[in-house]
Amino acid sequence: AGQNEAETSKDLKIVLLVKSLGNGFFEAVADGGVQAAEELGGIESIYMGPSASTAEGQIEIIETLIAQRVDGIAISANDPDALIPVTKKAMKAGIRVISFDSNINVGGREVALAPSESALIGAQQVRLIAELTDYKGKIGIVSATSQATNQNEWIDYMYEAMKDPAYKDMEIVEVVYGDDAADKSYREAVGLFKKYPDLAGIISPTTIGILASAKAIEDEGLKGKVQLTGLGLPSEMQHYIENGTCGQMALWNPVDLGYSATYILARLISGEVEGKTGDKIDAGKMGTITIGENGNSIMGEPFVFNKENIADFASIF
Amino acid sequence: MNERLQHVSQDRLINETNIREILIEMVTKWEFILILLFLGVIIFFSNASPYFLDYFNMMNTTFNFMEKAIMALPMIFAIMCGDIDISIASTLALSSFGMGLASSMGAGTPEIVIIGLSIGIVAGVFNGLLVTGLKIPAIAVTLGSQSLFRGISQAFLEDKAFTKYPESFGYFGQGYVGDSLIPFELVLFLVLAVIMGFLLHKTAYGRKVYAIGNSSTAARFSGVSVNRIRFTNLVLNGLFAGIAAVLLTSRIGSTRPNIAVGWDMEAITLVVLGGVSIIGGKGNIFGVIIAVFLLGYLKFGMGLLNFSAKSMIITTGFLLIAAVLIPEMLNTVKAKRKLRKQQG
Amino acid sequence: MSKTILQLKDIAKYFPGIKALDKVDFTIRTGEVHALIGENGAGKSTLVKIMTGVYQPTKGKILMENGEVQFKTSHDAQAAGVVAIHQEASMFSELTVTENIFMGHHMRKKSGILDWKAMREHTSELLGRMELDINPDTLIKNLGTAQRHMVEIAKALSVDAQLVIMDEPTSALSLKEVDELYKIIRQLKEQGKAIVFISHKFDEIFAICDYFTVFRDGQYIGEGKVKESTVDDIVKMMVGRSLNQMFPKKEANIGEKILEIKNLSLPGYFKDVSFTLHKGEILGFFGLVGAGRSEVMRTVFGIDKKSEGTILLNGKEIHISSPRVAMSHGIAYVPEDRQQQGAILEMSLSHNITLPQIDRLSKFGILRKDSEKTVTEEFGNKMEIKAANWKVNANTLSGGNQQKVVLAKWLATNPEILILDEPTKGIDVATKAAVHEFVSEMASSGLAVILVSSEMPEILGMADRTVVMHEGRVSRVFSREEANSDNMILAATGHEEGTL
Amino acid sequence: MKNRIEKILQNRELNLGFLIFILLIIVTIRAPKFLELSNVERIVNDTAILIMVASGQLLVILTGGIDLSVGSTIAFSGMAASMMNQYYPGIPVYLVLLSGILIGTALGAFNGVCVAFGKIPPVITTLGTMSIFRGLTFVMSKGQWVTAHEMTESFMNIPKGRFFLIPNLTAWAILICIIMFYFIRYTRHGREIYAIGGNKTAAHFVGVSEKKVNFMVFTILGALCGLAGVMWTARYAAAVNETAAGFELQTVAACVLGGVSMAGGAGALTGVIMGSLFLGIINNALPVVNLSPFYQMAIQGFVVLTAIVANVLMEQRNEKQLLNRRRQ
Ligand SMILES: Nc1ncnc2c1ncn2[C@@H]1O[C@H](COP(=O)(O)OP(=O)(O)OP(=O)(O)O)[C@@H](O)[C@H]1O
Ligand SMILES: Nc1ncnc2c1ncn2[C@@H]1O[C@H](COP(=O)(O)OP(=O)(O)OP(=O)(O)O)[C@@H](O)[C@H]1O
Ligand SMILES: [Mg+2]
Ligand SMILES: [Mg+2]
Repeated sequence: AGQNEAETSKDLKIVLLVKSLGNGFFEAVADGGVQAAEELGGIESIYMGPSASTAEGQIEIIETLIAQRVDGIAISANDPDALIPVTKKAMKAGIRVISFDSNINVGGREVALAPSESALIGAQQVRLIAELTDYKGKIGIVSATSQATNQNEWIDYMYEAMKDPAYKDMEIVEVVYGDDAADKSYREAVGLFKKYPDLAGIISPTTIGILASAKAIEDEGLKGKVQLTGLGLPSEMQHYIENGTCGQMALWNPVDLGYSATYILARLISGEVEGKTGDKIDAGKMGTITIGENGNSIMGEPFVFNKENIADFASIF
Repeated sequence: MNERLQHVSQDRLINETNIREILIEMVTKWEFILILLFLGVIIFFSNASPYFLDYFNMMNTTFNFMEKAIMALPMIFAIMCGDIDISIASTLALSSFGMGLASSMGAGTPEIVIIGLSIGIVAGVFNGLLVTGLKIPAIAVTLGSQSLFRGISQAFLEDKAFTKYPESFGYFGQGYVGDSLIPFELVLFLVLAVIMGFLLHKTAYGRKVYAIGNSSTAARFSGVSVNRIRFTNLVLNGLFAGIAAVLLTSRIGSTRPNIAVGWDMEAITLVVLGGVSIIGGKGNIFGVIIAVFLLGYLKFGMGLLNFSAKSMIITTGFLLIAAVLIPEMLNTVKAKRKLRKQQG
Repeated sequence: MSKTILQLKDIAKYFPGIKALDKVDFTIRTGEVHALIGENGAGKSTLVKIMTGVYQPTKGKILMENGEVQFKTSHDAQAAGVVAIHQEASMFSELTVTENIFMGHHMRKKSGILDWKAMREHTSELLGRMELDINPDTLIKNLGTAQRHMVEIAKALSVDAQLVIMDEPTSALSLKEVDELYKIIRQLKEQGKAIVFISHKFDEIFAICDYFTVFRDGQYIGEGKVKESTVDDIVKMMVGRSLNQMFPKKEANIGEKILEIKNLSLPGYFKDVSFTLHKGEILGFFGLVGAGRSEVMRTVFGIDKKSEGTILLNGKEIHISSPRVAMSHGIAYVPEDRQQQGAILEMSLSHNITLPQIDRLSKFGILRKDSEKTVTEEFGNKMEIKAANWKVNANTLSGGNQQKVVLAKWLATNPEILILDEPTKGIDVATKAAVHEFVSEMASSGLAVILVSSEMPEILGMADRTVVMHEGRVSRVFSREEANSDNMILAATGHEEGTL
Repeated sequence: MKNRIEKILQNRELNLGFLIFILLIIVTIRAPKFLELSNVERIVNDTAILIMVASGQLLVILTGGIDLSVGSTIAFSGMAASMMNQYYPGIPVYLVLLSGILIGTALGAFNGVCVAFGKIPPVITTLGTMSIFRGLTFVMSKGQWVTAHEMTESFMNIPKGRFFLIPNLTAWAILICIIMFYFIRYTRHGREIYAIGGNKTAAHFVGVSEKKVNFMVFTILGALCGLAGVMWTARYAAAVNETAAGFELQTVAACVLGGVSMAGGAGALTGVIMGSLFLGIINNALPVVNLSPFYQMAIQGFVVLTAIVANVLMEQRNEKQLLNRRRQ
């Protein structure tokens, strides 16, 4: 990037800082950022992330971004609190900071762009598995790390949603953590089968978790016996959706996410909006995004993928 | 030289008062290579990015690597004695947990700090006892305590976090000295570096560390209490991990069990890059200090040019190897030249 | 009949900073035991390493029957029929005797896989021939020092060599094994093989060698037939001057009792060891290697922890829990193994010499260069250490000079009780005499000395009283008058029960 | 008599076996299903990869070195093989497997060259290549993953399926162990590893080349990592950039538990196998015993430490007995 310093310098620098590099989801987010930048023009969209998904790694990057005096940073945070001091510093240095996907707590950003309302996601996950297990049976959850903010938030809402009488015959028996490692997630999934021989379904709201769980179900010959849903990338899950191991799963469009984040930042920087509650932001093809209570804003309902539509999306993200 | 030493008949010795010899001697010094690399980094990046050679930035970026640098200091001593501590990052996590707990129960800044440091010491004592008391290799012990320490904080903290710290506590990791632009962390590191450097190079303790590193048996036979020193080294590692815990916790104003994951290896990298011999017995503090700033500013520079994090770790890797390879090769050349000279 | 088997022409070996060998000519003939003699640092071991391909000569050539040869590795040398027993301990302590003997030239089946059965048989056959009662499957670490060295010898014999080089093979052997070694050497001689024998002990040279070559400062000095020469001739060639007497024993004025040991025991090493030591006395400790003398001394010095027994210093019981404590009571211990225990090879001479009292030489734990310098020079010079300067590492010194460094570092602590464990092991005559003179001087000035030695003449020459140990027990204590080689050997081999 | 005690002293494996036994009892009390044949089979299968790599790590540690880059080597060769399979599904799978192994070998050889000829201490070399190989994995994959639908069935079947009742993965591990055992015990090169680790000077005297041995052990370990890489990605049907992160410490732990001396020169394959199994049991037990997942890490650390300590204590006791028997 630095090579063409000269002619890009007049462009606005907008950075998409993601949890970690080497993850299809965020690669797609980056594409969205570029799209938006091209539409808006005069924007250099920069994609960055630490090599491992740690808050410390992101802090290091933000420090250098402050030094570079970039114009805006959109962060998918590895930790909702740890980044606050440094993002405050950034904002003091005149950089506009928002968070997206995995958010920073109030005070650490101006706008928090949730891909969708956590309540919605939780409820939807439960609904999806319920449809697969026709509303009865034991459900296990294979999550990412025990510290993963948004997973934890969604899981809380899943418990909430379970209170609905429609799910009276279902129960979430346990939450296990695969630490976003294929082998550990796989072992944990198998552990669930062993502990609950009558397990009806697994919800895995994390991309590597749902992959490993699918593989485990397949290897243990439980396809059809143990249902699977969660949040996964079509391009990565196509195989298991098509062969029925995973009946259906949900995800918002990461491209749109990066796209909207870039738009919001651009608008903040240009001063068209201040980011107050109630502000309406024109986010190009995404329509208008409304900023709600203390900067939270929602993009829309997570999209559901199944046998029918998976192929079309697999090619996109 | 004195009269007795003449015993080695002169024609048998090759004297080294030749200026070129001295030059080569210097060039083959590890620290020299590091300094060259360091200057290289500075020069390259100040040309590559307008933001690099900026006083505020130069100072400010040190926030990113001071905690690791501080943990590297006592690691020098452990590695010198042929030990190693791969549990320091977990110690950091444990002591950060302790501080969070204390502050959540309403402790004030002084108490929090004291608790942080004490937990560090306790962890160090734990390792030290197992290593010296039961004669288990340090790598084996700390391999276990690595999971144990972090595990404990996770067991209690679960998926929650401590985020309430007193306002004043923020100073350690975010504050500047007076109204200058010099981070407190940087000053603290330099002070500690001077202290540890003095300890290593100017005190009996340091001399004994060198002795143990070269031959712990012979050291023991010379009346050096080997175990006491190795024990102290590990406790120092714990203590400094505690110091780092104070700084980092204060800097990010919160505590989670996964704080500072993988920092043990980063600290060890600094020590090794600094020219401390893993086999023990060789190394000095200056090398490590240079290594700290070399790596720190390299990362900063690459960050300014928006290099991907992956290309950074690749560079670090090569740097590590190069920093050993270059002096090694130069030394071979030197030895060859010497012999050729002898043959006249 | 005896023909030249190996010839060195104008050999030179340079190490950075020093010419270990220069313009060396050396000829070895079959059916002959050729003594290689020289002071410490003369270059003997270096020559050995060149003849066995461990080092490559900087200059010069090696000739054998059919022309010039070049030994890139010791494999090449072995293939050409040259093997050596090196001065440095070269055993793999975690491996079995069998494996140690065959490492580097394992026997293999036709299929190419190792033939352990054959090697094992060969080993026990070999050990049998050397009348050694050792199980081929024992790990070296469980062997006694002497046994280890015999295994080293067996290792050399396991290859069918034309030339066997022995670099100070007897330094850790006791008389029984030495006799065994002589027998082996004679056998080899009869088989028409050539032997190069390096030793600082003249009795050995005159007992077993036919011919000798003398080196000094890395250069060839001269050679001759052993029968036609006297010790003095050889010494002159070695040192360049003739020596005053070997054991300059001063008349001891024994003072009051300073140290008393009562029923000291260390399971596995020694049991019920009791003895007393007086000011100004030189107390000899004799025994076969492996008798446990070192362990007794190590326990007194606080390195090994005693299981039972009491130690009294000036009548008061003291508890020596560590070398530091021992040193604080004025005890100094010069260990037997200079490579592992004595010197710190990678450290400079001056740092080596000051290490034991580094605390005393520093103020508030801070080093004081000046006081280090004075101590180093005073005692370094006293011991006449040969080195380029005080900053060179100990490992660039020859075996003997390393030993001098170790002596210097302990004398520097001005002890009241000085324990010397094989202090002259591998030390040349000149140095040896110097050490002896030194020791008796110290003694006469009131220092209490314990002298552990496996060298009968040394004990007889130096000791006022001698404790003889056998299999970890004190078998008898001799006064200077009653001591003679015969009854000491008997006691050492346990044939005579001691009267304490 | 004395010899028998020495035998006990020599095989630390006995102690470890005892510890494994205790561990199994404790786990089974909490989760009776744990000892079902099917489950035992899966545990062994799940540990197979660790066993393969740890047995290679053994060789390196025997020389007194250590290889911290195994995790990254596995990731790189796994990713390379998977991408090969993704872009050229036509290539027969055994060729893919082979090239995976070759790639691993190459990376291992690179370590070997640095250590043997560059005279760079193993820790430094592999600390460096740990980052380099991991970084290159990312560069090669452009951050993308290779997942099930991009892999051919036959590729994913490499570790799957059975070879005479034995699961393939396990069969591979057994094969490796046999070869390793033979290599270590019955070949010159195998023994020379012990020589270098035991006493370098002595090894030099008997003409054992330190360079050669160092290069050899790292290359072998590299090859094993290559194999492990293919197995890993095929088994989980996912080649990601973080594959096997931190695995190096697992392999070292397996060796430490197996009583291998970190100083080099002493250690046995059987010990390493048992050490690996010990870890494998913990890894598979923790998910099934009913404990808060938040306790897992602490328990893992605690159990490993206890095992190491117990191991040492038992040895020291044997040591003492041996001494007491002598000279009494
Ligand atoms: N590896 C080395 N590097 C530098 N100098 C060396 C090395 N090895 C030997 N020397 C020097 O070469 C000279 C000869 O050493 P060598 O060991 O051959 O003496 P030596 O005759 O065997 O003495 P001793 O009787 O004590 O064994 C000594 O001055 C020693 O310092
Ligand atoms: N019977 C034995 N079995 C096993 N090891 C033994 C035996 N005897 C002695 N040792 C080992 O040998 C050493 C004792 O021999 P060492 O040579 O130190 O005794 P020493 O009488 O002091 O001999 P030196 O004459 O060298 O002083 C100890 O380290 C011990 O481990
Ligand atoms: Mg010699
Ligand atoms: Mg002894």
